[in-house]
Amino acid sequence: MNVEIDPRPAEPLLQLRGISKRFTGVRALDRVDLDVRAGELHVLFGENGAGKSTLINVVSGTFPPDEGTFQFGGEEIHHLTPQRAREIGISPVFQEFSLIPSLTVEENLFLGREVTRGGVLRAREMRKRARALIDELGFDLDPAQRIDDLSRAHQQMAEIAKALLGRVRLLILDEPTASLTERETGRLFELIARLKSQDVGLIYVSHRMREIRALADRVTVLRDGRHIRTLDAANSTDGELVELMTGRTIDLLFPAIAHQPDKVMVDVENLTLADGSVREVNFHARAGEITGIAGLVGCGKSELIRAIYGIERASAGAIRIDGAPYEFPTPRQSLKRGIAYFPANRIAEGLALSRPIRENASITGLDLPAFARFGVLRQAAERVTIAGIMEQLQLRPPNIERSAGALSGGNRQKVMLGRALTRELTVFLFDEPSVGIDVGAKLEVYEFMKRLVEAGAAVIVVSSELPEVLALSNRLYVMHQGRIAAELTGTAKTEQNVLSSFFRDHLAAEVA
Amino acid sequence: MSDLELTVAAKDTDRPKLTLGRRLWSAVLPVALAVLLLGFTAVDRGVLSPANLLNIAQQTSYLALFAMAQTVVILTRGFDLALGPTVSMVSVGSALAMAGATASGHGAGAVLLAGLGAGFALGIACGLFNGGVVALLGVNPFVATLGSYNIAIGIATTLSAGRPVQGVPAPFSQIFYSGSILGVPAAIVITLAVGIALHLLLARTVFGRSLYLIGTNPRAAAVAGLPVKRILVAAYVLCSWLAALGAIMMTARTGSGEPNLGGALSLQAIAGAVVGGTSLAGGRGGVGTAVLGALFITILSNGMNLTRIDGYVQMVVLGAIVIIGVLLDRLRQERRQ
Amino acid sequence: GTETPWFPMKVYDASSGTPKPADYTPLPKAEKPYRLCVLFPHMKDSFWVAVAYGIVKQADAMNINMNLYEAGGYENLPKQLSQFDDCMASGPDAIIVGAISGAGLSKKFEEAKAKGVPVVGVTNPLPPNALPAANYVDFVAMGEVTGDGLLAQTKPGDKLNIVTFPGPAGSGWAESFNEGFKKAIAKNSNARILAEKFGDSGVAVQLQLIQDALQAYPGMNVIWGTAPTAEAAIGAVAEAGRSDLKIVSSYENQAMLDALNRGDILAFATQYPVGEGAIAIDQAVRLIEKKPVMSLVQPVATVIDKTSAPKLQMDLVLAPASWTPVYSVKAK
Amino acid sequence: MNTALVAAAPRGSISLRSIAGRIGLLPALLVVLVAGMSAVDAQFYGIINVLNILRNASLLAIVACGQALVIIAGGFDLSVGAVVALASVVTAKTMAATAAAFPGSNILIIASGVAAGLGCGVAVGLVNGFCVAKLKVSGFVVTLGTMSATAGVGLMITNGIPIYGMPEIFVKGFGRAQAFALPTAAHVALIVILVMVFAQRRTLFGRYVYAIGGNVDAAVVSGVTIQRHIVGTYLVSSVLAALTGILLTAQVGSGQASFGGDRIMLQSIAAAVIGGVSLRGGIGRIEIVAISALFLTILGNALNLLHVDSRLQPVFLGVIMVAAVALDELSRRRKPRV
Ligand SMILES: Nc1ncnc2c1ncn2[C@@H]1O[C@H](COP(=O)(O)OP(=O)(O)OP(=O)(O)O)[C@@H](O)[C@H]1O
Ligand SMILES: Nc1ncnc2c1ncn2[C@@H]1O[C@H](COP(=O)(O)OP(=O)(O)OP(=O)(O)O)[C@@H](O)[C@H]1O
Ligand SMILES: [Mg+2]
Ligand SMILES: [Mg+2]
Repeated sequence: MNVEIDPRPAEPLLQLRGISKRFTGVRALDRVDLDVRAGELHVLFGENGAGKSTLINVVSGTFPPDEGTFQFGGEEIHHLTPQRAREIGISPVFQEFSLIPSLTVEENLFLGREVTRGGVLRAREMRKRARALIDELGFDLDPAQRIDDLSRAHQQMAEIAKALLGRVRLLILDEPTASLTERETGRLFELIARLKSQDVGLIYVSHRMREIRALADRVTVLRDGRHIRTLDAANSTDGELVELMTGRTIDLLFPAIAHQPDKVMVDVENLTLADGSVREVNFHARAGEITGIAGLVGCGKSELIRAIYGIERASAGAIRIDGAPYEFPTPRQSLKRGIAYFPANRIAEGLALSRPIRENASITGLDLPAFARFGVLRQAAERVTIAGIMEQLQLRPPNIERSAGALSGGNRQKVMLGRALTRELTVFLFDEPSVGIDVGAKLEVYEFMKRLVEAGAAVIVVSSELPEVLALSNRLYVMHQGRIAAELTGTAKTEQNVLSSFFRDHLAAEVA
Repeated sequence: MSDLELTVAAKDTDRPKLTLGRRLWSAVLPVALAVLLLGFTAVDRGVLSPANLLNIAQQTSYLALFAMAQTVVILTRGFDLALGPTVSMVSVGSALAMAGATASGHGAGAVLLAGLGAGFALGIACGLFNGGVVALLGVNPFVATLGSYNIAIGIATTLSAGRPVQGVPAPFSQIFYSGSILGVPAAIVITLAVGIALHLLLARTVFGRSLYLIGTNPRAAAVAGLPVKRILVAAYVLCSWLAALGAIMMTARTGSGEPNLGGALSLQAIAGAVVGGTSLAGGRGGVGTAVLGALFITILSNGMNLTRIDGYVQMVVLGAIVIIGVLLDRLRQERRQ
Repeated sequence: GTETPWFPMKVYDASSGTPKPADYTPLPKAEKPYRLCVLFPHMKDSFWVAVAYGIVKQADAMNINMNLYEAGGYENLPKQLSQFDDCMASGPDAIIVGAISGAGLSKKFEEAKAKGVPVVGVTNPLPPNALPAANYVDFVAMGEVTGDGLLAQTKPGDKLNIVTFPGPAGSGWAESFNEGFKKAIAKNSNARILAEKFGDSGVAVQLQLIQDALQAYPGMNVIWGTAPTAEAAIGAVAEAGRSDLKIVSSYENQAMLDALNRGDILAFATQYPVGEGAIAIDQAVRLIEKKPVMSLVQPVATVIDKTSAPKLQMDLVLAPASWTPVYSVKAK
Repeated sequence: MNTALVAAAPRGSISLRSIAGRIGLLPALLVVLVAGMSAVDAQFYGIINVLNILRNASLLAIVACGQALVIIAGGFDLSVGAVVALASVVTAKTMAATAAAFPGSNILIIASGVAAGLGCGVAVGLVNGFCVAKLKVSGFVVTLGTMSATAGVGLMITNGIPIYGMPEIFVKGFGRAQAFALPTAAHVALIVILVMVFAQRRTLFGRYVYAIGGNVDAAVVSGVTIQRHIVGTYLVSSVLAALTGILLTAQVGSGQASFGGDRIMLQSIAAAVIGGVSLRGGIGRIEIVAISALFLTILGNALNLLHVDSRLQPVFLGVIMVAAVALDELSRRRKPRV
């Protein structure tokens, strides 16, 4: 690891006092204080839109704060720029990646700090160092691959590796595990432990209570841009944290869902996709139950449901919806047949960010008489309907004329969910439904699914977060390298069994 | 540093409460226009005369129509380089059709129909080609419409043998050019009507809404089940149809089919749209921006003509003022944050 | 410059339909300092600068106000229409038009007539009787003159294999020149047109066309085309080592004159553009003052070759090199 | 790395796909075109024709390289045509003036002319870059404005009348000269392309141009200085356009304001886009752009050699252009990624 060790400073590594930051009409940060010590992992905890990412952007020099003081390593810092931040050892891993899609992993790792001689790049040197770093981190990442050829999980790894290149004194991780699976998460945690022992300070943002429990030394709770309290992780309970975060008590358990498996709504037979990411898959989902799909990164689980919805091309096999063959799926046809899909990437595939929430929510219903007659929009009806739906989903802030881009992650997900309520649907395909959304919002999404299943819909959940799929689904498929490796029901549906299906081949190979 | 802030800030479309200062800023382009007009008037009284104002309105109506046509496709992140040659082709085609119909002894009504039919058919064919190549073959709009640009030029000059096509009947010019309603010349009436219709189409229909959504995020629009390809084709057809309408109005204005009529129009129309505030990145703009941009460019060149600014100096001034105008507009948006 | 007076100038009076030789002499002075608008297709070559020169000199001499607008090129008919409207809005006593397309401006001419503003056509051809007064050579006839000039310099029995480069397709004038030239060439059975290559009349575009034609038609021995064509051809021909090739230009500019003097080209045609400009001003004043006017003046287009060049009255063909275009003239 | 834990090995097809995806179909189409033309018409591979093609392709390629750089950084340069014209006029005018002041000192005359021409490129490039990077006006509008203004200045200087009076040696010894069987323009283009390819692949500037075009926000937070590099792209584009203007001037033997126009601007963008440069920024390779310039030039030459009616030539050109790009698009069509 290329981490140089500084002698432990007497005072906190990072000391923020009275930091404020305003955006249009929003006070994203309101006189926030924060101390991070060397060698500690400091969790920032708060609802979507509480100001965590904004604070991180201030610390890493992306935004100048409107007011407040900033000390790092005992020194007062003014006019921090991203370059300067990296020079003094502040290294951020952003929630929205800071990667250039058309460049390779290695080019991205060194972006802004290339090794050069007289303006000429030293490619070999950089490749060597990139490879060494990636090997050391234990990531399964090819430095020569282009970012836009990678899955989101691999992009996340690249983003992490990028932050660890060079001398790091403060590492900032904004929801780093949101798209990682068990194995990578494990790697990351090992790494974090190592960094802590080397006196690196860490700021960590996550909505996963399990992680916070496992990692945190101290937790700072933010609410509505204000600093609520900083507490020792050891002396606080989950319930306490959530209460501080939301201002109310929330039951943190997964909702109990009464599955009543009925007729087969989605039936997939021998499905193989044109790009080979899914091969000869047999799979079905019934009305009245949640069908889960778990699997490692790149196993093809997303592609499977995307093929059903019609955004991946199948080369062989058959799909039947409610018993009727469904030959050439397209999103429009799927919606007409009552199938909805909720993409994992809400920025690239979900929302038109600069358009109003109202338009984003009604987009899937524009062919219905409720929203348009003879191609002419019924704007009043639309406003009423969408406002109602958004109220039901408790959108915050509740103004549906704001642009979707101004919303926090959880609220963006609510806009997506709102689409499902604009029309009659029977099959719901969720791809990573809880990525990036806060604990409260997660529970709302789970409640939403619960209502759907109990109303008799077929719900399919694809997720990398094992506890989530295990708790939600009635039946769980485990995918491995494009094929179904196992189907688990009832008592067989345990974490142990899932993990062993993940790795079965590898273990077999190793034995052989 | 401020780059990021800017790009991020620009995404926000919130409508904050309008204070007086903000209200002034939000109207910066119209205000700049007024200042321009007054400046020109100081040099030459004639600029603000009713006759010249009507003249400005009439000239604007053509450019505005073409800028609106471009706006439709620019909203979807495209543009139509072939608009100018489409105008030439339609002009020649409709004039030939009318000359032919007249020669074979048809009545005035049939002749008019032949002209309109041929003109609109050519326009729609052009739009189908552009839309088909862009949406179905996935060729980017620049190459697709540069291709049809060449094709339309070839067809226009071949059909006409390079000469103006005579034989545009008087009633045709009567209706689309010299006629007037309540003293308002035909070109202004038509453009106003088309502008209002187009505004309603963009703001009030599923098609219009889809254009904005597709321009803002094409992938998301497709995933949300919008028939993206069909809408793209329709957008290009609408653009070319509007160009054909403009071509017919201009043919009525010239009284002949002109193989070079559209020569420099493609860029001028894009400039009109963009100067008015339409974003080439898609999803932002409308009839208002197109009209504003067309008005800006027309007033500028009219004023320079009336105040006798030398030909090539005009080009320099125009270039500088276009940049300044758009700069002001950008500052306005920044102010709004 | 030379001190030879421009007038009387030899022209054809085509008012009655059949051209008759005549001498043109303008009025000495205008009665009042009228306001005139002048519209040009462009001012991008020495040809139109020459017309402008005639206009400015004559406007000065007759003591009238003149403003000149140029549309920036033959692709800008809509701009010329707008300029016509702008002119009308400024309330002129008369308008002089070098039309991008005579047919294309016909509605404007009707409007001006309805408002009682006299319009004079200059240099570029117009539909018959479109205007109360005009002066331009018949482009077809001028093309024919160049053809005749070429044939006159050809020894009997010599084979002529010609590629024509008339200018931009769709411009109207290019087509007319070409037609006239072909008409003249048809008189000689030894002359053959191999191809007609239309293209923008810029040197760079013409150069590529010529280079390609040299390859595509190895038998070509005559290049006939616009002045930029000839200009480009000189270099291309020298480079290809084809000193046998004859180059003829369909109109005049400074480069043609120099090239002719160097012996690089065989001939070019001229229509005395300076004279045209000057006559247009006089025609306009006569129309305003309701004095008798020759309604269609055709300058005598002639072909200039090495022998006739010294006799040429240069200041009727081109503006002096020292002259910079002026866009407006104020009466004293 | 623990090999046992590789969850999914990268699929074999990725490398094949990326080779096809990155080079594209264009070189293959070029080969087909050249082979077809050679079979049909012996004139095509005649030495003079080849030289003509190379010279014209070189001129286009030089402008297109600069244009490509601007587009890769996410911009647009509409002013290149006007710069070609202005540089030509200014070069010729300066040479004529210097020749009048210091007759006979050819080196001084040529140096001053070339410097003045390139100076025009620098000036326009800086104005473009400043307005885009500092004033944050969109590149399209800025260069639209400077296109009009630059063309206006060029015409004001000349009134469209060609400027003569350059030393003979500049025309004969440079513009129309050949060395190692290649025209001067081809040598210049070769150097430009090599330097640009090197810059693109091996220098910080090239890397940052990709980064800025690929994702500005990410480039900013990664500590890339944006403004300087954007100014750089416009500067390079304008200087290369000026260089083309000078080469054309040397070749034709006079300074002409008619060299520019929309034509060369549209052609340069077309060459870049057909050469695989993405108008959305971040993607594109100079060597393919050069191939595309060659392709377009040969296409025009072929239509002339095949005696296609010149009024119908645009129709063929348009169809082939669209077809080539459509084929390319279909061949590299890849699955959308999340
Ligand atoms: N660029 C911006 N322009 C306008 N408002 C913004 C911008 N960035 C953030 N906000 C607003 O600032 C507030 C804080 O946002 P921030 O992204 O910091 O939240 P967060 O705590 O990171 O949420 P999440 O858990 O969803 O990532 C939110 O109300 C958000 O809408
Ligand atoms: N090791 C790898 N290197 C590069 N690309 C990979 C690798 N593994 C998978 N991919 C690419 O990623 C795609 C699938 O990845 P993706 O992560 O979306 O799958 P997934 O099963 O949906 O997983 P998840 O739901 O966790 O995202 C495959 O098409 C493949 O091209
Ligand atoms: Mg966040
Ligand atoms: Mg996935």
